[in-house]
Amino acid sequence: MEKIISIMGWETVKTIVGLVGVLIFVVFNALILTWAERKVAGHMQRRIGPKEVGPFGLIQPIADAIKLLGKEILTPREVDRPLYWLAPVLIFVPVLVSFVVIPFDASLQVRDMNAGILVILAFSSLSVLSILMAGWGSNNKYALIGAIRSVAQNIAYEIPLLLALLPVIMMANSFSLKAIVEAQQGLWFVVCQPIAFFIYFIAAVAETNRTPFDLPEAESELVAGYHTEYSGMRFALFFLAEYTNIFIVSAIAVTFFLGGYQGPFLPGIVWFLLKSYCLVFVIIWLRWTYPRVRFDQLLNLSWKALIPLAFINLLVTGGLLKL
Amino acid sequence: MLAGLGVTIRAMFQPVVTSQYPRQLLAISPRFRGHIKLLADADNPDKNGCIACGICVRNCPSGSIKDIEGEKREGEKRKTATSYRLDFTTCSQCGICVETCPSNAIDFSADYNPAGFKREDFHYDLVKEFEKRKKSS
Amino acid sequence: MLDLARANSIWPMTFGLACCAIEMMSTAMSRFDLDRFGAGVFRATPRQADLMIVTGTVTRKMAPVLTRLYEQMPSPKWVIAMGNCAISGGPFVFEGQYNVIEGVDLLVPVDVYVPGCPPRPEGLLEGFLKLEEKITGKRRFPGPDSRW
Amino acid sequence: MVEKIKAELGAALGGVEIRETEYRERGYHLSCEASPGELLKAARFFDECGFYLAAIVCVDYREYLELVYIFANHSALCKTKVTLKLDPAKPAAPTLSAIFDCAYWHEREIREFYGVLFDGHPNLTYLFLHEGIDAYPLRKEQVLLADEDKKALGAFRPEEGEDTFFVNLGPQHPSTHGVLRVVLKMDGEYIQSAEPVLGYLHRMHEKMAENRSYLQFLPNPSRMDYLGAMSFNLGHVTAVERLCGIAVPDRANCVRVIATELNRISSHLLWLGAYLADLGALTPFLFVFDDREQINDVLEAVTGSRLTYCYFRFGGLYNDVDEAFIAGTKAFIERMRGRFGLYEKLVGGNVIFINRTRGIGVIEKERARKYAVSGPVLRGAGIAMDMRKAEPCAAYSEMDFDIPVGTRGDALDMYRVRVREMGTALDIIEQALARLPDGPVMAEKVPKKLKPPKGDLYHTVETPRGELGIYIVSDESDRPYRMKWRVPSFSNLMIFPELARGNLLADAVAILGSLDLVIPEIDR
Repeated sequence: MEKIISIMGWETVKTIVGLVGVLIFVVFNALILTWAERKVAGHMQRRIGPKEVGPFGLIQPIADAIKLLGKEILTPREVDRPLYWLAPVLIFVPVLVSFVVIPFDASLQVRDMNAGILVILAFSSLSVLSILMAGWGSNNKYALIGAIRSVAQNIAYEIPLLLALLPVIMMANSFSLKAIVEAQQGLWFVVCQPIAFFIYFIAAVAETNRTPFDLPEAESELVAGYHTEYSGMRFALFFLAEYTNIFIVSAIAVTFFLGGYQGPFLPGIVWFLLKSYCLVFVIIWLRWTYPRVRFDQLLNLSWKALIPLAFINLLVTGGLLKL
Repeated sequence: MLAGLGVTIRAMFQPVVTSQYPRQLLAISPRFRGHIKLLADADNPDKNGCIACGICVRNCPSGSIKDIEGEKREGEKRKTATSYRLDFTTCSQCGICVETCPSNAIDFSADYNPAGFKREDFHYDLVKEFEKRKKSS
Repeated sequence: MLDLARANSIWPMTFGLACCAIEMMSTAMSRFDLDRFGAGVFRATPRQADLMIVTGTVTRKMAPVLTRLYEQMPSPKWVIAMGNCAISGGPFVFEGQYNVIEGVDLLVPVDVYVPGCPPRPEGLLEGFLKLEEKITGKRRFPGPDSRW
Repeated sequence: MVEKIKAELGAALGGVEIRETEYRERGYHLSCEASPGELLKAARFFDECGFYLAAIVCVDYREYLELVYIFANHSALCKTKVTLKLDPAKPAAPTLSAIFDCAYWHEREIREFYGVLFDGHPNLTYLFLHEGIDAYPLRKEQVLLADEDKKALGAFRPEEGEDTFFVNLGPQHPSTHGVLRVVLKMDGEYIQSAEPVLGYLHRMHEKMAENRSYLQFLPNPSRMDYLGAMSFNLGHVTAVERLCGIAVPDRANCVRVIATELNRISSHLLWLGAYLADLGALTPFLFVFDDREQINDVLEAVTGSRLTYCYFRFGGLYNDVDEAFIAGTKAFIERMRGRFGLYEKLVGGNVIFINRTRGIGVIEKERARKYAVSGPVLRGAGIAMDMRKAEPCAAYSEMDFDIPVGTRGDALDMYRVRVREMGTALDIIEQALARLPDGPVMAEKVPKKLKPPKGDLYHTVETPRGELGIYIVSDESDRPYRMKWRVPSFSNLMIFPELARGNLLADAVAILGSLDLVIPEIDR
């Protein structure tokens, strides 16, 4: 062990161990979230949700995963093979990278980069690429429309997302996520930046393609959107990425606005996960309450409402800080 | 907007309305129209009440009832069915046979959850089923 | 193990044809809650579904579509014929009929038959349990009470 | 009104004999036999008078084919039957599609089923049937399709242009609630044209009707429209009772009203849930099913079935209601009144929902008339027309209720009309419960074999989706000679291509949903 450390250097080993940990966490998180989503949805609809598979249906997501693994690997005849194969793999990269910089606790962070948030934002834009690849490669009209919608939507909502985070960065004077958390020692940024939080949250829901902004996979219009032609394990990867993304946007929200891992009595990681899953719950809650917006309304909301609002908020923050 | 969220969160803490089949069974209404069965004769509970007249065969909209045969036993005025075949897979559970039966020998069973691996599982011989029921009771 | 997982995670395709589709929906709804068995994830695309529930009459015009959808599903896949129309053409079979397929098993292999017109949701649930029985080889739940 | 139309129509046609008929027996007030030229004149006359074309029926009398046109009016009760005789060897008639838009669809149907050629019709291609069928199905004697007929019928082929492509909405598609296929010609996300392709669930009900006795046809109507099974059942039995002159006891009539209205609520509830599911909200779908289960419990306890009730019989009911039914219905009314507020909070007051539906799929009054739409769609367009008021059957004439109408004719109005209609249905049930008389539920002298006197009848009832017209021709046998079902969903679907044109794909789904289509009813 010491030999390995001495050869590769402490930092590298830490990163590798961290990555493995992240992988495990990603899978675990997706399992928990699918179960929680079905359970929450069930109770909101006054039914039980998964129950018969394991105690409280807890084994349900594992059964789903094993089943998806065991499905026939099916490649439709008319797809563009390289794109079709690459897309589900590629959607996973940004997800993993994002985890590297998120501070779960004061000491629990794979790598604290001083440009942490930039890494996340840069890589999360990549997921658009893989969705586009999936849509284009599937050679299916529904998938293509879904992909195009997704691109337009992600680009439109990336801007308010970024603009909502900027005031916080200005206030914390750092791009490092850890520094931002530390800056909220006394007061959470959500208190002085409620508008930014609000904008960020809406944009985040839109970024993760969740109802009421789930147009790329609008079931009643586009069957299943960009992953219409995907089955078995490849579909599972999309599924996994979707749920991980939900967690990531919640985690960033917690880091930026809700004081990250800080909190009394309990250890930091507990606080962090607690806050994150609360936000995840809100996202699930929204999904099971609201209908879907229309495409033009979606873009209008971003370009005509959220972006100007975010700009004004940014200006006001800048002005106040200067004073 | 927010009112909608209130509705769903309240629903979340209300008790569920699920009836957990097969662990809990709903009460099936006595008038439930399942497939049909033969009833016992009013005077003689040992034999079925069907007199093999064939009215139900003629009236059935989809020809689900077939091959009714009967025999006249000694000392009896009317025939008794020895074979009564129902193809439940074409039945529409309308109840015309029950209504038109002159000897009131047909009634709906409360068999509410049939499922099987073959089509032929649901081709019943009601006389045989009647005998089976008689034995088991 | 794999069979157990498969049997407990049967994702049906939303494939409503006629009257029975309403009862299929009822089965998925609060009162009967198909999701208890992990089967409540209705997928709109055949690529992600494990089970096709044929709920209603299959006409000759629909038959090619149905076979194509079945072929698009990745194996292992199952079919439940729900309702008398799907099993045998039901009440719509008569002499001189020109448009109804007399049983969906003439088109695709059917695993479980649920008769009725329409079957009660319990019938469909029982069909799911029968399917589980078929996949795993044993029955996990209390047996069906026959109420002749 | 009838006198006036008789005189004016007579003047417009010049010399054609216009007979006054007994409305109570026939379901229409005036009838006349026209030549092709006179038919066109008559159609133009009715168009100018603000009538709508309720139905076109073709009847094969072996020696000749007869086209029956029923014209009716939204504001006053005045129905006219115009008939046109055709040569069975080479049937041809002028098209009315230029005058009444709905004729375009009825004529396509008749072309397929009888082989009647309509001169000047723009698109006589397959609508219900397909290449695999060799003969005209509804002709009394087998008439095979000639090769050129098949070719002409199969001429519809979608062609993609440079900037456009086609999207098939259906036949297996989550938003079509069944097996409707709409071929959408798209320019990006915008729809250039929409072409419904029907018949994926064509179950030959009309053919079956001719092959069965009246009694044996009883289970079929509930299968046509499984959501409004009671209304279709009601339409069928009241039509046959009217034809045979059977009087139904009061109690049965009252129960019929209660059962039909309960079923109407359950149908509207399902529409509400399915519509919201189309728009992406799934939870209301489960909430409405919760309410529906309450109705099902009440109805199952008395009818024995959850969906295809088949409860009304000629002359009365299948069986009597009991105290438990009355108590259950009262409890349901109580519960349902409280649920409206919840739906208003969850759906009606939601900004996203309002934005998705306001101004979408607007139907003007004039267009509604040209397409002969009916039911909540027509009332949403602002025309207060309800067959329960206009031509009451059962005990509807004794009920006091108002007809909710919309103001803009958009999808939001359809929603509001349907929700308010649930409220009026509750009122009707309460009134019917209050005056539920004692007595038998079955008329005394109903013959085992019904053999109605010779003649025809056009009978209408209001189903949850609109005007159901049943045209029966009796030849004194125990089977109907011809039984045509003028179904509301078919008429409501006709308007869809025009509404969808130029809209977004997402709007098309919203519009299609707002029309509340039940596909087996369209396909029959």
